Amino acid sequence: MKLDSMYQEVILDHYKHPHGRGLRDGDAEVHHVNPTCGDEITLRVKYDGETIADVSYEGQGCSISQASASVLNDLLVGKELGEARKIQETFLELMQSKGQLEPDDAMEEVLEDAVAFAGVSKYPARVKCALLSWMAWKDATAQALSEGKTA
Amino acid sequence: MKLDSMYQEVILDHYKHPHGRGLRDGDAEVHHVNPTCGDEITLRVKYDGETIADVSYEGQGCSISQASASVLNDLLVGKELGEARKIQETFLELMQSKGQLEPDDAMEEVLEDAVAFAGVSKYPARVKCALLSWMAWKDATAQALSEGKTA
Amino acid sequence: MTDARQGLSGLLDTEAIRKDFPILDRTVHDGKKIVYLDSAATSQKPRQVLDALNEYYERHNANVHRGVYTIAEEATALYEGARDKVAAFINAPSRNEVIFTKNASESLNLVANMLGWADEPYRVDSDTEIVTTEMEHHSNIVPWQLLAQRTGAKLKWFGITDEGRLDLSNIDEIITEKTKIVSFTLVSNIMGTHNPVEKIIRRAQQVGALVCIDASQAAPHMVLDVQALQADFVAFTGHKMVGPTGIGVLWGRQELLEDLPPFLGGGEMIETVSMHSSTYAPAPHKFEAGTPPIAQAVGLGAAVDYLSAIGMENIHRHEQAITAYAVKRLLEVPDLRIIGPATAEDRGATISFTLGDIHPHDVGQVLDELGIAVRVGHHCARPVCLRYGIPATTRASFYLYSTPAEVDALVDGLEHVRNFFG
Amino acid sequence: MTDARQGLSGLLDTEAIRKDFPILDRTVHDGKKIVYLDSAATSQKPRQVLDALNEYYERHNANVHRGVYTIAEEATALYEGARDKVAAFINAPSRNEVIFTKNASESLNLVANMLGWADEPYRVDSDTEIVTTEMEHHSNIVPWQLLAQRTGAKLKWFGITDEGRLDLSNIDEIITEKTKIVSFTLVSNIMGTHNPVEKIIRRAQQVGALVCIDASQAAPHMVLDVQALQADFVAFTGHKMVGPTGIGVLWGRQELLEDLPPFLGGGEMIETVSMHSSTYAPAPHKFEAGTPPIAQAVGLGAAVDYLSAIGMENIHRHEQAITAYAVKRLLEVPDLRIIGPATAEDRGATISFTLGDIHPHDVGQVLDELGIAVRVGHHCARPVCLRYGIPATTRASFYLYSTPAEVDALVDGLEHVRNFFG
Ligand SMILES: Cc1ncc(COP(=O)(O)O)c(C=O)c1O
Ligand SMILES: Cc1ncc(COP(=O)(O)O)c(C=O)c1O
Repeated sequence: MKLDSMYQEVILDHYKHPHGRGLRDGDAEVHHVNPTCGDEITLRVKYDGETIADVSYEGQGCSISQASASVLNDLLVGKELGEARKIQETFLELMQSKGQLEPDDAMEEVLEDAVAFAGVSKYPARVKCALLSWMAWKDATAQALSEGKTA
Repeated sequence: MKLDSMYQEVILDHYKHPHGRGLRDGDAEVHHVNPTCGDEITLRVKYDGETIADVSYEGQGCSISQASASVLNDLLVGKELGEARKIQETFLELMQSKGQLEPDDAMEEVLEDAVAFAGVSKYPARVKCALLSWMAWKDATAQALSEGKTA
Repeated sequence: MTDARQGLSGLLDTEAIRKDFPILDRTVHDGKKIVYLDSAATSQKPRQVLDALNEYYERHNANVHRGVYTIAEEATALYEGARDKVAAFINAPSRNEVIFTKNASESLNLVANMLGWADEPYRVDSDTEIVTTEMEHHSNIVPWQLLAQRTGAKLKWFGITDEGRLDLSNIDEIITEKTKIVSFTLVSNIMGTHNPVEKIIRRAQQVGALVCIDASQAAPHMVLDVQALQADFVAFTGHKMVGPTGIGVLWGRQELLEDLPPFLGGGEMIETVSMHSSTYAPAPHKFEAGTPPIAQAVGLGAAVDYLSAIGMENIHRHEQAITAYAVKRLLEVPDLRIIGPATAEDRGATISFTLGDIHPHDVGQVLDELGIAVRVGHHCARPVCLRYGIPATTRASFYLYSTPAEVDALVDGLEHVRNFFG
Repeated sequence: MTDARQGLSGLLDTEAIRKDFPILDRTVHDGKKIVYLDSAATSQKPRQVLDALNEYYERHNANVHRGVYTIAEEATALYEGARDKVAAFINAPSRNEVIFTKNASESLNLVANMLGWADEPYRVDSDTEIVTTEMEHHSNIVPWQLLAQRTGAKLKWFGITDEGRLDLSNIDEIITEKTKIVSFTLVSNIMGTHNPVEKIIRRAQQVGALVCIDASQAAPHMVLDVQALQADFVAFTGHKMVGPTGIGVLWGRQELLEDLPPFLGGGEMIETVSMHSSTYAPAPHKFEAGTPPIAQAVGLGAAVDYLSAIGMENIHRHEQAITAYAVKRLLEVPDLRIIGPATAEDRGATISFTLGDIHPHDVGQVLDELGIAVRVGHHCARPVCLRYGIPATTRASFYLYSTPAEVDALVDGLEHVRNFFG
């Protein structure tokens, strides 16, 4: 069944047991919505110099957007900003691939659990769900940087 | 040729040699335009009690609208208001007949030269041309009456 | 087939009707025939409407109102003929009260803008109030918010009860002497609620406020009689009533259309133009700037013919039967909660629901895999979702081509969804 | 065939092209094939565009942007794909700068209204001036008159020379530090004049005024490159470029579209809505309230594909050849006076003329009897008629399917007209 390519076991796991959910102290907070479906996320980033000390979030949305935020938390917390950016860009590339991109080993190493979203990229309406938290993270990071709270 | 049913000899004659054209003294003046084609007429009515003493006009437009004003002048000047109204209504009926109405003797007696416009009624875009001066006359008369200049 | 389907009466001959709609033969996902349950978003189009469009473009296409040549006269007759058809369909006292717009949203914005630029007694300004409801489609909220911002007028609204009905208990406080306009939907696009027009109109008339009715979800489904409604404006949209996209209607009372100022300026809406000043054509042309949606009006005329031939009462009866059946069957699904009236009374054939804590997006995605097309999200009626504290709903909506078997397919599909996320 | 036709070069293979346009086989008045010379009013539609419409309705019709089911995703991809095609057609830097409207008139009203509601530095108010020209279509006059009335701004305009060109001799007095917006037509719909963009843009940029170009008569006929034009807004309309009725385009510079306020409110244009306030989606959606003209956008996409396959340079060359031939032949007709440029230089394929004192209505009527469709009247550009002291003109306009033989038919027809009224 084609559906299984979207709803990978990993994704359903993250959805049912999200990692790092809840709002904690942060340097910057953003609120993003997906106007086409009403998914919402409030996301905070906390930096310790160049290191991502925490990404905390609260929101409502479908399994894809919720699982994606959970995976983001897993992947980015503890990383250096430069590396995090690379992960974000790789995830974006994968999501915009319209199902044409078969993740290779290198990509898998960067994205870990997030490669499970490869199947989602075939569904244009859901790509935005998967990207919601990642766009929020990017935005929050830009705010934190411009407020000079990090290096 | 079908065109000849529109451009009756009588119509072309009135067009080339319009009767009563020019603006003279009146009790009321109106300016009507046909927004779809830009035909314009300025028309004045003068009443002598219930009698139409004069209908004078100036304007620009196609053969149909010009001839129609000329015929109107012919038909209405000198008539009692009640009779003039009947003529106007009969002409309106003819013009709205979409070419379905074959003027009978009674109609011909009322409309005289104006029966020549029967062929125009087949051409929706031209019906407004033919009616322009008649609508202006009706409007001017209403104004003259409301200003109490006639009985 | 379930037993429940046995007793259904009032159904249309959907087998015959469905033959008119080419898209209903469409298959998706390896040969699954589509089960189209999203007619509240847009309806499908019968062959007759597509034929009218093709015939127009292949034989009569010309710009309207200004040509003396044959096909221009034909195009004008077809376009204005469509106005006659729509006027008859809604029982308008005069064809000149029917304005063609691009969609219901434009129709509603047109009313809001006319009132913003109007002279007294219609003028909306900072001393006046605008009334709408919490149940509206965004297209009947945002134009009034914009008008309120631009003029300083105050925006007020009726709330919704737990059962998905308008809460009119405080009607005398909401609609007051200051109210200039009350605009509300006849049938909710998210909950299907059919609202009580008379009570609102009576109060509005008492205080001398104008009334605008958003009939976007009513015109396709029931007899719409603007004289019986007694409103001042009625808006609806072609694509939801088996017509083309790109065409909407605003009906307005003739005296109002005469008194109110134009909105968009341009060709077609003028009487005479000079660089220094312009005068405007009488309604409806005053409100139709530029080349109108000619083919789309012709298509809407064909749509109205199609619906009338089947009969709006018959369509309504069919939908009532389907709705009663759907409500009954949906309530059998565990964890399913209907948002809005949970009975078949005073409601249209649109049913929103939640399914446990499975997000509607996920519900919709799994149903799609089965060929079932439902809408998920806030349905351009986010205040309703806020009201019930839910992020979104799954919405199934039915029309003249919908069948009880499609209701069954939906119910089976929902079982499948529950298992998938169980 | 006249000798003059021998030397014509640069013509398209009209025999092949005409096969794509079903209506060109139409006959009127007892079997006379139509000679369609009214493409400036609206163009005819090729089979390819009609096929795209049918294919959309028969296989993919659904409301866009909000569905997770298959045909909704297809409809969205088709609609947004049409935006890509149009963006490429006009060389827009970004697809998000392409707004779909219902026609060029709405596009122009959209600009006028955005500026009326804008904050500084764009805001048009009673201290500012608006500039247009005497050569405009009513759709580029009346929106600015309305804006001037509503805001108290002053409306100024460029006049026209005896030769039908813009009189820019007083450009520094017309466009001043007070000017907020200069809006003018690239090609005149009544005289065919192709206006000098650069000179106007340079002056506007000097004083910091925005520039809006009405490209309704340009987009169908020549390469339209919004980056090369350097304007801030460019408006055009689908039905004149072999596309369907009911669709127009406004291109605007991205920063402006971000800064300027929305115009119509409703579904599709919002980010989030509550009863208390709403926020808006980014452009282009911010300016597309309600269900868009989906099928019409798809049809316009097919139109753009059709034109591009033939090549806009080739179309332009064809029309230049036809125009040169037509000007030459028309000037052979006794008593014929061309209103506008009487040469083929810097002009489009639209030629207005008077014929002695025979009224254009009568000219058009007699030509129709011969199957020849020309437009008569003021062509929604009454100030031009006032300028030349004439009530109306007869206008012949040509397009990619027009042939020299049709020019000959027109010239012969005019002889017939002269005899009829002689
Ligand atoms: C130069 C020009 N501008 C604007 C328009 C208006 O286009 P539309 O009627 O499609 O709004 C036209 C055509 O009618 C035109 O020729
Ligand atoms: C109740 C209601 N009002 C208004 C609209 C807006 O209609 P349109 O999108 O055609 O402008 C819709 C549908 O989208 C609706 O359901």
